[in-house]
Amino acid sequence: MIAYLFIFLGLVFIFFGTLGIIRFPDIYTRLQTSSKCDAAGAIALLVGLIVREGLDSLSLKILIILVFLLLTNPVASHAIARSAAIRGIKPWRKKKKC
Amino acid sequence: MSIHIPILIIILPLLAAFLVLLTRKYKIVLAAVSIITSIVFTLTLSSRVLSNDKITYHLGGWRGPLGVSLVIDGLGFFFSLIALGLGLLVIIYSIPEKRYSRTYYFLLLVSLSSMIGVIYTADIFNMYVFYELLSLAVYLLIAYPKTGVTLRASFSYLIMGGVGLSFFLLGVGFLYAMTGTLDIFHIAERLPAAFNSSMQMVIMSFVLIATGMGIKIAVFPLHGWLPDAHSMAPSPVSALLSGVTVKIGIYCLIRVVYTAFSAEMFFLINSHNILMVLGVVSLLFGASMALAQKDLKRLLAYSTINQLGVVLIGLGIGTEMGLTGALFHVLNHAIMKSTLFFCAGIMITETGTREVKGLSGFGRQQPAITFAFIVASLGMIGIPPVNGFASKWLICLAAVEAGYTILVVIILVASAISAAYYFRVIQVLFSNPPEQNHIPAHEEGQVIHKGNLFRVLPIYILAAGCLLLGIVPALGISLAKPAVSLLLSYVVP
Amino acid sequence: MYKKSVRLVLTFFVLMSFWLVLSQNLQPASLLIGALFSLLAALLSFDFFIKPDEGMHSKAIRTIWLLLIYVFILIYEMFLASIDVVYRVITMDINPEVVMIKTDIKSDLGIVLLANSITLTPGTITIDIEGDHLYVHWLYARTTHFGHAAELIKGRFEYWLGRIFI
Amino acid sequence: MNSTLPLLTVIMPLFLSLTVVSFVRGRFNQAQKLRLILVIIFIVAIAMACLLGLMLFEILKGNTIYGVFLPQVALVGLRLYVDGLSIIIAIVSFLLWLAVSIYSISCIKTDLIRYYSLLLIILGSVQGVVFAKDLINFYVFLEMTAVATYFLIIHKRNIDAFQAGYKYILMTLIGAFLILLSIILVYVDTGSYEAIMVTKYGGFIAPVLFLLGCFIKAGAVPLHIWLPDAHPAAPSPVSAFLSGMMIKIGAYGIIRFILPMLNFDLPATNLGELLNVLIMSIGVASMLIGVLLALAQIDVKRLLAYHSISQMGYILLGIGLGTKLGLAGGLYHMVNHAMFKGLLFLCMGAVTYSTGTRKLDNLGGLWKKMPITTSTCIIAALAISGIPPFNGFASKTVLFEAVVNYSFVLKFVMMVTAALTLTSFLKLISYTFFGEPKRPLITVKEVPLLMQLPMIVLAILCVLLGINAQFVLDRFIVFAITGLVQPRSIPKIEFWTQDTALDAFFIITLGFVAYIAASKLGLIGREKKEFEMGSFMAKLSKYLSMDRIYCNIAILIDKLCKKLDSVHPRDLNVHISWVLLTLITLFVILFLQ
Amino acid sequence: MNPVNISLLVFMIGLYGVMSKNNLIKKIMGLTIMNGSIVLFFISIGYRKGGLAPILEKGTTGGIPTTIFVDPLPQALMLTAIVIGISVTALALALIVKIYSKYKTLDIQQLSKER
Amino acid sequence: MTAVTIIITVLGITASLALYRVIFGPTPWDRLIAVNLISSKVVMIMVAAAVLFERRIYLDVALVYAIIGFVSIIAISKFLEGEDTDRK
Amino acid sequence: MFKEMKKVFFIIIILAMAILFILSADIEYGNPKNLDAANYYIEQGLYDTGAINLVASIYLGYRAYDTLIETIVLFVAVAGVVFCLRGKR
Amino acid sequence: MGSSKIIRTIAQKLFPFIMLFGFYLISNGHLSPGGGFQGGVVLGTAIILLALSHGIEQTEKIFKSRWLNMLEKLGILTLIFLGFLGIFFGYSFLGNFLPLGRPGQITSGGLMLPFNIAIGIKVAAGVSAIFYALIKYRGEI
Repeated sequence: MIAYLFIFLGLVFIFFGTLGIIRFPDIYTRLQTSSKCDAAGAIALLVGLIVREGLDSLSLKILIILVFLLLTNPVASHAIARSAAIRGIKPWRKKKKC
Repeated sequence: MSIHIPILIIILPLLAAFLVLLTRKYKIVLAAVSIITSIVFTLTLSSRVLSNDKITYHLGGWRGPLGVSLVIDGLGFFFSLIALGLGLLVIIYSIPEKRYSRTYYFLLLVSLSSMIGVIYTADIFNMYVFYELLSLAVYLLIAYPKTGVTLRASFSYLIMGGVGLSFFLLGVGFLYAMTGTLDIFHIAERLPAAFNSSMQMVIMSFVLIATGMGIKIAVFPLHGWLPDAHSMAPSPVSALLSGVTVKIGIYCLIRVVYTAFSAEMFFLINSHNILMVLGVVSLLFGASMALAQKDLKRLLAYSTINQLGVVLIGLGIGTEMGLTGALFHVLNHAIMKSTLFFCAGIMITETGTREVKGLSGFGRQQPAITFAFIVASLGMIGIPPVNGFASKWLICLAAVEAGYTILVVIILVASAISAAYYFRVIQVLFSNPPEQNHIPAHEEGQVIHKGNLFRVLPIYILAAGCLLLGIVPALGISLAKPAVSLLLSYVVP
Repeated sequence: MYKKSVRLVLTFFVLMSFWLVLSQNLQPASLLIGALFSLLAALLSFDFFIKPDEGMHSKAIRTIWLLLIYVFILIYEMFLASIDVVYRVITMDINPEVVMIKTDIKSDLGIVLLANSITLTPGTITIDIEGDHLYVHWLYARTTHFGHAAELIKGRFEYWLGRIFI
Repeated sequence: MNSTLPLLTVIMPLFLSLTVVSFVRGRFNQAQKLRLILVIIFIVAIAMACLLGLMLFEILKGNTIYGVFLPQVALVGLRLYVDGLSIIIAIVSFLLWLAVSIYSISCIKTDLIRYYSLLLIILGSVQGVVFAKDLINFYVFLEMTAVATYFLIIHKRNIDAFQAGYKYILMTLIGAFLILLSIILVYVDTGSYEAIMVTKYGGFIAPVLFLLGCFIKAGAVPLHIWLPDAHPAAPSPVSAFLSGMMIKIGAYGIIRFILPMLNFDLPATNLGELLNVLIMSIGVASMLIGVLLALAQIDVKRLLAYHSISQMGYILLGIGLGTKLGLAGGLYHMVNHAMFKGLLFLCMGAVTYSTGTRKLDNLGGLWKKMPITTSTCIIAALAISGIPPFNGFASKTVLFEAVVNYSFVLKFVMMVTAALTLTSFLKLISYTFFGEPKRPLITVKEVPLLMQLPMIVLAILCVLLGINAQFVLDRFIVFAITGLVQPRSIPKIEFWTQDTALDAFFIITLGFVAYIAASKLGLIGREKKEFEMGSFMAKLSKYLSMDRIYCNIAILIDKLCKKLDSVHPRDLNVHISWVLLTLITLFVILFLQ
Repeated sequence: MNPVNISLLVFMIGLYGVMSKNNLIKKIMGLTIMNGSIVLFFISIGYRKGGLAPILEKGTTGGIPTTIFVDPLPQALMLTAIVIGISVTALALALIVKIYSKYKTLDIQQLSKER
Repeated sequence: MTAVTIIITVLGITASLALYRVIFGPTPWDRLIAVNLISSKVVMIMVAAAVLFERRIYLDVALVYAIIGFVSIIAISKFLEGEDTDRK
Repeated sequence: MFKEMKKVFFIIIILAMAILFILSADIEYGNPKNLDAANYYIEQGLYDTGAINLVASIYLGYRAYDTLIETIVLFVAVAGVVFCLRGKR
Repeated sequence: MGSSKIIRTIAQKLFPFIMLFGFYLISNGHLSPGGGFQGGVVLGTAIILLALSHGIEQTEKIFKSRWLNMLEKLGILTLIFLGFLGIFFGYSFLGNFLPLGRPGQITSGGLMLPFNIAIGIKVAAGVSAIFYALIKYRGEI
């Protein structure tokens, strides 16, 4: 049950992360959602799957994948952001009221 | 050891290819020796093959539809002899050129052995793989000088060839879906049943395979890559391309059409007429395009399309005489066209130009080469003492016997046109050189090897072959006979 | 700091354990092949897998313990951040800014982990690193002040990472 | 009788030519080469004389000789067969060849090896053509002669030679392909390559195609355009051989392969009627048009070339009559024509050799400087016009006899043609050898001995053949056509009668009258050099020569190909779309079935 | 509408790319799409309803009904075909790089104008 | 079975939503972000399938996919930096 | 000019798609025939080659020859790339 | 040269694991959905990652391109040699002359393990050689 709860949470995160990608105005803000929600969603989902499976050889491998995702996701976001910044993409700014 | 000969014929040049990459000094020796070994191995099989025996070799010991097996029959033997023999001559011809590094010989050996692989394999997917290997090697060989035009020609060949082989692979997929096997002979057994149940798929696979191989053969509407590739490539490569590589496409077409789609199906879907129409169209097209060319090698390239039309007509007629003529013409065209390209290579290096007009005075400089050129081009036109006549004669006879007199008229008209363009070249060869004493240009650092034995020897051999086969055509016909009897046994059940 | 051999052996054992997790097979042949390949991979990569000057503050066990605590804090923060982002996705209430912050951590690995943590947590991603300065994109900038922003962004991470790495 | 003799006659020259090519090249200087070539010509002369003599001896006994070589290996093997007709033409060709090659020794200075090896090849292949037993051998040797002749024509390597050679080879190859098509049709219809099989063919396509091929070879009128270019462009000895022998091959082909279809005193068949009329009308057309065009020429060799066309007309007319007498006359005229036309070309070659020009305008008054050339040339000119003591008279008399039985108008046409021939030769001789010598011709000398010798020999032959006409006709010509039409009952011809003398007198008178009239009226175009544009004769010669039609066809084809080349896309995308279109088309075709 | 049809359609889309795009790299992309569609085609002709990937895992080795696995042969073939596709693509890209450095353009129309 | 269906369907839907960015993304980086997202979705689908179908072979596939996706993202972002970055 | 060409290409490709779609409409999916070889592989592959990955058993066992050639294809491609890009730019 | 510190450090730490995973795929090809080609590609990916993050010169210190080329040829020669060994031991070309082990073991495939290793090394070298060639032609990373 708790496994499915985790999985559900993960799916929700992932869904909103994707939604954010579509709704947000520029690259950096989109990266915000993609990095955070994706990572959080992946953690939740995979932990849910680990819990469902129980601790055995399969879940060890899932753990490896999880760690890999956690390590690479921010790096990939960083790489994208950096290349965009180097090419001179200016961040979107909210128009000040006054 | 003797049962392993079929695989050794394929593998030894391949092994030598990699060894060539490891040595620096002995590259030519290795290449030549490995090809000679393959030829010798092939010849040891000749007595068995020519008595209509079929030599089978199961790779890894997995027989039948499970694994890949090699089958050497008359047809394969015929084509493999052409490929190996010409390959040896191409290697000899390229010896004096110092530009050709290890990579060149590597690619040459790989392409030759993959040709043999295509020819000997009985597995249609394996055929595809080998064909892809052959194509890659050939793309690279065309691009070997790395000048702009060669790269462009190679690229357009790559695109067209890629499309063609994709078609072929899709056709193989349909065949597999219908029969559940990849062995050509098993496909032939099972296809009639499949034909009754799902005719559409059979036709689809036939059309796909025929179109794919048509691109490789360069019949008329599918020829887009040929003029550039054949004319821009270095001369020995052009000879290889025009002499052998195109013939491998013909081999595949024959194998698939006659062996896999055997007998009734072949007649039912009326593919004879398709082959014939394609042949006629490319015959006339090649001839008239060649007449308009100013560039020597481009002229020869279009002439290839012309001659392939003759071969396709012979195949389309499909009687015994027609098939004999077609196969014999394959042999003859291989010999003659390589002679012409070899000669053209020497002419271009000597005179420093590719234009036909610029060749004036060559006949006086090198009469022997000119003689070989004349002999080969007479064969191309179909003038008797040279070999092209005999095969055209057979094809014409077969056409009339089958009731297609108009085909003969077309072939003769095309021959007349080809006479027009070949004699245009010949008269330029004999004309006096222009007044100014021009120094032969060194094209991209090419070194002129006037009368180098290695350059001239293959030309002499090939020209002698032209004359020999023309005077004694029975030699070639007896070589083609087992193949024809094999094909006929499929055509006429 | 560490000798070559130590680093090699350490790398080898890490890789060997990874191999065991992957192959889940205790037959001698598999172990042998795994050991061979691990050795090969270790030989090729030990030089930068563990840098010579890459040291820890304290004992290994304590480090692992701290690391675990850090990970749990990270995950907690991440969930908070994600919920925050989900909220902002729905409302579109954003005010992005780029700010520069300075960190006190010297070790490369520490800085990198800090940057990654920043990327994974509240509304911030690291755009670039120069020396010990981090350029951070902030989804909902509450301030653009140098020190204040640093406090808000680095949060607890720098403390924990500072305890783990030099 | 089975024998290797014909085989040797065919193979030996070919083999010797190979020897010449492979051993002499680049190893000797000019003089050594010449010596070697002399030796080889000597060998060939002796050997061929022996071989031909032996065969002639055998055949005169009433036998025929056949020889088979490589029966299994080649396509059908080399199968040779010698009868009276073949041996006569072979001997004539050998004699002419000998004269020509001796003449060439002094005449030809460049590319000796190529020249002589090609001459040897031509000798061998001409023998092969006349000895061929079946169609395929005939075709093979025909093509060999065509190609070898092409290389002789372009021997001078100037632009005229190349253009003429190009025209020649294309026309000849088209003719050969027509013959090839006919042979294929015949083979498929009857299943055999035997010579007689053309006549056994059911329909009329194959014989007509064969006939057309032979016409092209023979230079008959609508298909003659290669001839007036090729003969002047070739070196003089070559054009002597061309005109004397090569164009006879066409006539030989007709005699050998088509003859049994013609109506030889048999009940007429439709096809035979048709072919008769075809050959005869072509013969008459060639006769008249050839001679008319010859009148208008100012280039000596071109003039002779048009006369060749005209004389071929006589021969074709004789064959086409479909009577034994006509055939005998045609054959006889073939032999004679070889003699006097060869002689004429050799003479003109000598003139050209000495003076370096071929234009009538630049010549004149040579008779003092070159007496032998002048005298032989006059003999030949008289012979070709059919003036009594010479051989042309004899054969023309036979032809007149044959024609009279058919229609008197034809005989009159023939006589007019002969008169016009005389006219044009009067023009040629008077302007070349008589009159005022032009200034650059002061230093002209007589040609070397080796060039005089063949001319003298041929002139003597002309005279001998004319004087002994009765003997030659009865002993050889009638004998030659024995195998073909059983001419035991050939009508007796009286050569020296009042009628023939009257004919000759008529010809001479008409010729002189025409010459005088024409030169007064300016119709033969020497004084005004070329005819002016738009004048009557210029138009006539333009339309009659028919060069235009062929040129237009060639230009049309060339333009079409160029257009195709420019239309043909170089874009890769289009080619790929063609691939797809092919795929679609194939699908549609196969599924609509 | 099943994977077989779809793969054929994708094949044609790839062919359209090869045919109509002027950029050389896009042409190569078209070839890659064709290759991918062929892979899809082969895999789908080898598929049988409810079949599993043909890897026998622990406990499934003995006496299993053959119908639970899909046909492994097309998959093995496709491994080969994929590698070949990669090879062709790599070669084509190298050629393109070289062509670009010679002509400074990737447009096939401009390339065909250059001599 | 239902769990499988739900998880895979939701992940698939999100992946195809991200496809919107791939197609209409104004800049290459937007597309890159979306591709990154899709690749991580695919990894998750594979893991879920592995657990729920009890076939461990998918895990290896997922790991390979994750590795290649990561490296390709790095490579493409590096490519998008352009050539002149090094001279900075 | 080229815009029109593109339209033509589009029409051609739509035509080809339509034809292929019509022709392949009745191809059965998920129910292949002639599975004797496939079933042999599934039943006997493990005993013949000892690989529990049946694809590998075909790839490296039954059809190892294909694999060998495929590797050579890759090698040729690599050699080609290295060859093409070698030397000065 | 190179990339930002984050990418570099992470690449350093991930590199041995990716490499080992590649070796795992290679050597367990007949037991899992791996194989020589897939493992080789992963190995090549590892090298590419290193080259992307550290620049080509740093990478060439570890993986020299001459060695890679040699390894590539060596891989294919090994394959052909193994094929010939099949002939030598009395089977056909490419015949499996090693004994088959118990199913599920790493040695169960007989000749498959050496095949896989040869292919894997060849592919890894090939992929990285392509990458090297393309990168070097373009210039520096």
